[in-house]
Amino acid sequence: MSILDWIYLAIVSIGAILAVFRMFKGPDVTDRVVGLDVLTTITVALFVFFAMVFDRYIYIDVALVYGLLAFVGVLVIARFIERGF
Amino acid sequence: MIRKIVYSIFLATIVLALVMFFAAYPFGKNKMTVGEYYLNNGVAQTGASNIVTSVVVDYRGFDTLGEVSVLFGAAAGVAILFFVLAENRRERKNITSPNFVVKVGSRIIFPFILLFGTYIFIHGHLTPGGGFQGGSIIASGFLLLYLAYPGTRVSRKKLSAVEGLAGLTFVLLGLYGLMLPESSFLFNFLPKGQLNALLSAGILPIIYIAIGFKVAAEFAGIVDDMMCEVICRGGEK
Amino acid sequence: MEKAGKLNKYIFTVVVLYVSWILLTATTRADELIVGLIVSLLVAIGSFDYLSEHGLSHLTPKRVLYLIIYAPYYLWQVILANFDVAYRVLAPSMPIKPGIVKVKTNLKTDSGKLALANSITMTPGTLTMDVKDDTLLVHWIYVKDETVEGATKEIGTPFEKYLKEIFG
Amino acid sequence: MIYYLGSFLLIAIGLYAIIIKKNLIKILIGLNLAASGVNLLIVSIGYIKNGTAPIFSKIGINPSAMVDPIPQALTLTAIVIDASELALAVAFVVLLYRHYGTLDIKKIRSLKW
Amino acid sequence: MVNLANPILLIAIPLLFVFLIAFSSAFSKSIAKYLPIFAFGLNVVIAIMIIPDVLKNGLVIATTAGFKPPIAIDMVVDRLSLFLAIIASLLGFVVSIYNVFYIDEEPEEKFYALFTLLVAGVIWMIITGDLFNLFVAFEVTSIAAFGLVGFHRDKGAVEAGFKYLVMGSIGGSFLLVGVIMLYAATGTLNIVDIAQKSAELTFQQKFLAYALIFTGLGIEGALFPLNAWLPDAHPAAPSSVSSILSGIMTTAAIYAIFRITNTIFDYNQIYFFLMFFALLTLIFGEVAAFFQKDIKRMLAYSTIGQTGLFFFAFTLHSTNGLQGAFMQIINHSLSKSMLFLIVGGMIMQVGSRNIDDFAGVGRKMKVSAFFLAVGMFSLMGLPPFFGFWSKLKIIFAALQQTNILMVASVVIILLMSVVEGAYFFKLLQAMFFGKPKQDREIKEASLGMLTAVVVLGLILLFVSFYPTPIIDFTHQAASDLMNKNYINLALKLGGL
Amino acid sequence: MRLILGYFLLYFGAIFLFLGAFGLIRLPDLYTRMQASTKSTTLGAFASVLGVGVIHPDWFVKCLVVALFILLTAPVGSSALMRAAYKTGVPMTDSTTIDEGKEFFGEEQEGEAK
Amino acid sequence: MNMSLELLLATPFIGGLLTYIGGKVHRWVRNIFAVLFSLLTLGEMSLFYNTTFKGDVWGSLFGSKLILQTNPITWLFLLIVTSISLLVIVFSVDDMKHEEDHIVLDSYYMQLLFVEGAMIGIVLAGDLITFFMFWEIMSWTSYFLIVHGGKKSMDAGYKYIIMSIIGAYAMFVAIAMIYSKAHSLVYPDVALVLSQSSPTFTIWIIILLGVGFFVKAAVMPLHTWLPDAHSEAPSPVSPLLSGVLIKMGAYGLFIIFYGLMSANLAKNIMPSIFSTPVLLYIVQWLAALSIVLATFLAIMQEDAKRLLAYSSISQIGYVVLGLATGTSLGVAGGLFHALNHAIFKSLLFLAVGAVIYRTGTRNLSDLGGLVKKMPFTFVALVVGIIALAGVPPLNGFVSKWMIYEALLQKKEVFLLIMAFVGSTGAFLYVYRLVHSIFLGQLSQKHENVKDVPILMQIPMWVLVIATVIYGIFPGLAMDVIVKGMKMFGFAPIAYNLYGFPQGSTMGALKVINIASVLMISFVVAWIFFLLFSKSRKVSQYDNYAAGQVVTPELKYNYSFGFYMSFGRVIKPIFKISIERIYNYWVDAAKIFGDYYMRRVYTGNLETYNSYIVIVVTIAAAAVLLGGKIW
Ligand code: NA
Ligand code: NA
Repeated sequence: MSILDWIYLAIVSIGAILAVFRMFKGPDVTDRVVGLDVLTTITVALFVFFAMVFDRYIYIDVALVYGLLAFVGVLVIARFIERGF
Repeated sequence: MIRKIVYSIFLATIVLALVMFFAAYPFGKNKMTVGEYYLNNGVAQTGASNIVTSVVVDYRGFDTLGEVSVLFGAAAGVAILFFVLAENRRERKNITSPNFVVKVGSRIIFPFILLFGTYIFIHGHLTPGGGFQGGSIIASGFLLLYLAYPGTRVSRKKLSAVEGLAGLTFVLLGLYGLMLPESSFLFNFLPKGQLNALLSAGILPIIYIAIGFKVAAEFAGIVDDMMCEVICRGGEK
Repeated sequence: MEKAGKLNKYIFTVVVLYVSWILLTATTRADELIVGLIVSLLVAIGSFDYLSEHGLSHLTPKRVLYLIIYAPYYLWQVILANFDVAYRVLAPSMPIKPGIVKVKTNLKTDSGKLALANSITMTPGTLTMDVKDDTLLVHWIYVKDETVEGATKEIGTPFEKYLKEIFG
Repeated sequence: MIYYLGSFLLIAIGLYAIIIKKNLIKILIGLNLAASGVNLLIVSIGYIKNGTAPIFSKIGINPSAMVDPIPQALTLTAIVIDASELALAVAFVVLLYRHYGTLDIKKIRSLKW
Repeated sequence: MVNLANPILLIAIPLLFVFLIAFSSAFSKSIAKYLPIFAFGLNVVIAIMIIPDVLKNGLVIATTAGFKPPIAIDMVVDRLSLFLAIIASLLGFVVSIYNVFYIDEEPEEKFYALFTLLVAGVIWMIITGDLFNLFVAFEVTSIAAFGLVGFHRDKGAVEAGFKYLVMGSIGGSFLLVGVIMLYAATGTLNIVDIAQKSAELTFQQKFLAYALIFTGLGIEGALFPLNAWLPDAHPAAPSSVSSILSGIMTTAAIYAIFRITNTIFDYNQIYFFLMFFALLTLIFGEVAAFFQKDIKRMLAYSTIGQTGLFFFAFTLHSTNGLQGAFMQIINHSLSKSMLFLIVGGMIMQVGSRNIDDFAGVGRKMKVSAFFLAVGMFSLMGLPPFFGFWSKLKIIFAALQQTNILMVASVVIILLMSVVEGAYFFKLLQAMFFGKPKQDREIKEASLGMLTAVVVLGLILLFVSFYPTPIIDFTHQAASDLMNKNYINLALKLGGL
Repeated sequence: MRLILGYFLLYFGAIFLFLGAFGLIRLPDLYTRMQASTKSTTLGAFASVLGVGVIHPDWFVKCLVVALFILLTAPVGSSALMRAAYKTGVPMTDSTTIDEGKEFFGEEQEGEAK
Repeated sequence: MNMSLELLLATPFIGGLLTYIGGKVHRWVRNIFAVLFSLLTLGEMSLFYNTTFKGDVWGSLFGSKLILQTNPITWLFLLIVTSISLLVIVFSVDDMKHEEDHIVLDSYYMQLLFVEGAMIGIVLAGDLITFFMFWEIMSWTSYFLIVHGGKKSMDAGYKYIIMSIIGAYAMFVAIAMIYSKAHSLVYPDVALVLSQSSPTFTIWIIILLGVGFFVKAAVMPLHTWLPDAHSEAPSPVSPLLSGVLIKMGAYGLFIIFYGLMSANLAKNIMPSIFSTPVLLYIVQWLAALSIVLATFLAIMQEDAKRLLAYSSISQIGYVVLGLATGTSLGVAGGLFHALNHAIFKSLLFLAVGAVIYRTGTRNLSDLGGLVKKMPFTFVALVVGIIALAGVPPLNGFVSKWMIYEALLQKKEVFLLIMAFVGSTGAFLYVYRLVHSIFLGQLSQKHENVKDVPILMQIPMWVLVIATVIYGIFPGLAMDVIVKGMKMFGFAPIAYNLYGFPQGSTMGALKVINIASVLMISFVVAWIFFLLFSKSRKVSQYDNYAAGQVVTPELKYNYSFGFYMSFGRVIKPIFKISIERIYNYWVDAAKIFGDYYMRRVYTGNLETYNSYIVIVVTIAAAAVLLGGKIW
């Protein structure tokens, strides 16, 4: 990993931490889910980034699977929030 | 409060003991005997470039058969718990119609999800994905459909047929190995092919496809049951 | 745009899926192509009813051309939107004046309305909450015009002219 | 070692939730945390420094640079098992809620002794 | 020619039928009913075909994927695991017949699939030669059991199922951690291979792994105090399921403890430690059973007590003790399964699980009641039933060492046997001589259900009056275990 | 050249990923936070992934698939979430000027009740 | 003589099954089968008369041979078992007719034959496994016989089976301890090993086996099951229990004392009192206490069968007392009394059973004046009570007399006095029996009572004759007893057909001796009468002294509180009822168990989960402490 990669990682990680902060702080369930959603997107990006860093093409598939499942997850949660569980 | 403290101490004790145990087996050290064997011989013996797949489907394929069975058992259990006689089912009145964006978006993305899930389990022997991942992706597609159209239900009979057939394929492929001179369950009797080719690794992709279908059917079943519980709750005892 | 027949929709789905498969595998190896075709044919059986109601009629050259034109425009709007966000988030005064407004649309097809809704979501200061018939409910971070007509003009119209061509 | 510690902590937190929490959902979360801890532990066992995934996607990858594939396979199995258990558990919770009208574990004890 | 005497078929065939049930249910509902009978009928045949091989070589190893044991998972059958597998298959077969007439609640096909899966999982736990595979088998068994316990979906069933699920999951996680610790220490998952490679480790180095594995298996194996789910779950399940749960499933978990203790953790301290668990299990099971008003709950607690008894015999760590344990396992499996089947039929007639409502039932359901008495007598260890021989053996084995601890243990065992007699006789007495409470018409159970009961009963009577082959067989099985023939033969035959 | 463009895209993405998250913290109510996060993180991830595709040309197609996927799914999720928040009554910030949602959803709920 | 012991053992079991199956055909097939098979068993048994020793290996278990054997002593017990069983079955044919449920009756006969078979097994056993096995079979088969008697019999049966199990398990421990030393349970091997083992070990063996036998023989304080069980059981079963089954306890005592321990061994390892090993001496005292206390309790009973039941405890006391003397004479007396008691107690129970059969009650105060209605039963009962009281020339006399003589020779005065008191007390209660049932006023209800059918009379006739024969010709029994005792190392006793000649070990059986015993008894009885008749209180039911007009209602109640004055004297005995002590502890244990079980299985999942964590924590702590928690 080059220094450039490290810096990239640092910036994105701070973003991730902020998202986690929102996840824990709330105050509404929806806030937490939004935090989670942001975290998910960041994670997808990171997966692809790590694929590059470790030179493993196949990690991209992992990113895609993850992104897809997270997407469906958010929809499900949104639906349940609407119903009031 | 005392309870919390006491159990915290207990758990700390457990963690400490675990630390002590693992301190004796240093982190990040070299691989173990059997694992090393797989890395050195896996490609030659199974034809799968993804050694994890060769472990999951071939060397430890019997574990995977169990795993499939566990999932099957869970799906059946959920089906039992959420079972509602057809005549007892009643629509819930206060279901709000889903968001238009979700509705149409889900509908459009559904075919792609199916395709993508299939892609994942067909490439299971080449990439980190596999039958489980592919299957769950397909099931998530069904989940989306439920979100978009709360009234629809997947045909349970079709799901049963698919999961049954997929399971049968797995076991029968395994049993075929017993009829060969090697007389070994799950013996990889097909040609191994060229490394990294789609058609390689003998029976591994076939099994993974079967698993993919099975997992998809089972998760879809679970989703269907849960949705039915949410939407057409009924049959209370 | 008329609703298409089953076969029409099926072929359309196969085509779309096959293209996606090729993109996914990102290879032209024969085995992948053959398997991809088979998979597309099979998957389409189960899903052709969902992808689009209009089938192959999406694939007229004009529509495809408009799509190709629309893509960079959309992307540009997205980028603009982000600078807008950056400005609002980072500016110490935090210039926001949020509100929820209605926006009308002339688009008839579901896919068209969806595209409009998504476009609005991804572009400066607006986020579509729901669509009903010809009305979009939009959260606007800086409400410039509270009337339906005004909002429609501000938010919807720039995209509609392209989308009208693409989705009808 | 930090991974080990992390997994132990996950296990401990999970167990703590299982024992201390009264809400069924939280108990399930506890179960899943503990299970994740176990999975993390398994993966950590197979970790080697600078190791890569054991996939020969290109010619000439050195097997000795790869991590032990067994723990990965085991985790895969364990995850599916955990997911299955979780699905069933959720189903049980839904039915419990239907029967008892509460998610408080202390109130769900018609069977005792 | 296909060699049908392959232990792997004992698992593969039931699994095949599990999926067949799922598949067939898409087309016809009624086929599913009969498929488990075929599955376990075949299993019994195959198990019997394996007997000659096992008697000849002492051990049969079945490979998977065409690789030798440490590389791939293997199934290992020696005398001990074979006879347990036979019992499991047999119970599966008999109870499947019973099910056809007993289960009348939807969704039936799911029930049959899970039931078949449950028994398959039990057999799996018994014959697997791989530690992680054992965990998988454990989970297969558990998940099937969870679903089946909740089958009735009523308040009690759901609560019991949930409690069982939570405790079972915790157990599974502990078991898995234990297995992983051994993997970390040895780099292999094959039981024999681990036994070999961990030989140089000290007791203390391995103890935590053992404790975790023990805890995990002990939860399923009904050892006190890990067994609190059991008295809820066994009664809540349909009686045919209780029959399998009590009859062989807890036993399978205990068997796994036997096997792992014997191969990997064969230290005297451990046996000493286990003895406390055994005695506590015995005491709490029997005493609690005494106070029960619910007939199935009483039987469930009795299962705990019986488990304590044969686990105690195991902890004696002698050929005689093991033989006693194995004999008691046979006794308990046959008797307790039969009892649950009978009680299931009676509950159908009486419409209640309260013991008081069973007054006079014995005079109406004569065949059922007769075999109920036979089963209870055998569990109590009254001659001439098989339980007498096994209890005799256990006590003899215990008093081989005449130290005060053993004498105290024997006193406890016998005291608990008295307690057992107290509650069994109370029930029998009410059933045969009590005045019927209600004027509800009580008929004998249906012929199909009786068939299952009678088959088990006749087997029990047969081994009672002709125990010699079993005594000899269990003796050989016990000395195999003591001499570590499992390891020795696996090394010789398995190419480890 | 390729590397420069790639890393430019990566950093461009990273900054917006960060911004989106930062907006989550800074903005006053859920709705405005969602405005920020949806747009920024989507673009951030999109650019990031494409950046990788540029650096690794043989991966480009695959990266494009991922990027497009993000671009297409993100608005759907946000839309669903925001409607859910609105329907469950998550409060809006005080500076909110207009709220036509009541009317929009009101008819619908009536319509469904019959 | 080629009769096989297995066949003898198998006959009643096979017969039982066939009887049960026969019942499906017709009730008479069943009845005939039952009688035939018990007769057959008796016949087979009789073939072993004069067999001094015969042993068969019938199997092997855990490396120990299973043996059936016979010798004159076992023959004596076989005689008791098979003959009384036959008579009981014959008696049952009519007595049990009232039972409507034919399945219940079918299984009743089957169980009778099974109990007989089990007892034969016990007697024939040549090793402890066989012994114990049949012991247990006897316990549960006889349990089923007891609970045939209706609602109350269930509690009685329950108490019986639980105490039997406790007793049996005490034996079980002893047997297992022996096995661990000897690795064989064949009597000679056991005897050999016991002769080499430490005193403590031997004492434990005796105590543990003794508990088992005491329970079955109902020696105080382990007798509490007997009064209920024997009185609540169906009429024909009571003689089997009282006459035969409790003798198995006596047989067991004989086997351990003289078969396994051998008399001299017992002396070597223990201090002796009155030249009796201390353990045997304690047994003697327990037996003597049983004699006296049970006699008192019998006197107080209002229920005819209960009275006989307490009497059995007292009479078995004589048997055990005799067996525990350790001298040839005493042991012979004990064995002989076992036979005699079987005969006359069966006779008494059958006679009372006959009365119950006709009147439907066994409450003494409801009965009276039946002498004219049931003359034969009256005769049978009188013969029985004379024999029981030990009056010559009936059989009870000779055996009791031998026991007195043995005690006299050992100069155990206290025990002798207690034995006498028991005998005297017996007069009181047997008189009560005959008086309350047959003498006095006839109840109006019983105006139409007839004597019992012939099938019920025959067994009584047979027993009456036996009582007389063994009374006049004690040599018939002594022939077997002495021959058998020789095999156990006892010095032979000179005897002849009519009694004991001059110069035999026990001195001649002279009329003077008999007379003096009789005299003493009568004197004591008279003293009692004088002492207590003065202080007798007037009860409202006492139509002798109330001075009121005797109304019809009153006159039938005259026998209530017959020995009430006496009752006041022995009241303290009731107060410290052993049964109440047992019940107290059982209740305490139940409450304790219940409380703690509830605390463990709370129904709360959190608690259950924390158990798991605690177990793991303990293990973890053990690891952290270096594995040193044990
Ligand atoms: Na894979
Ligand atoms: Na688990």
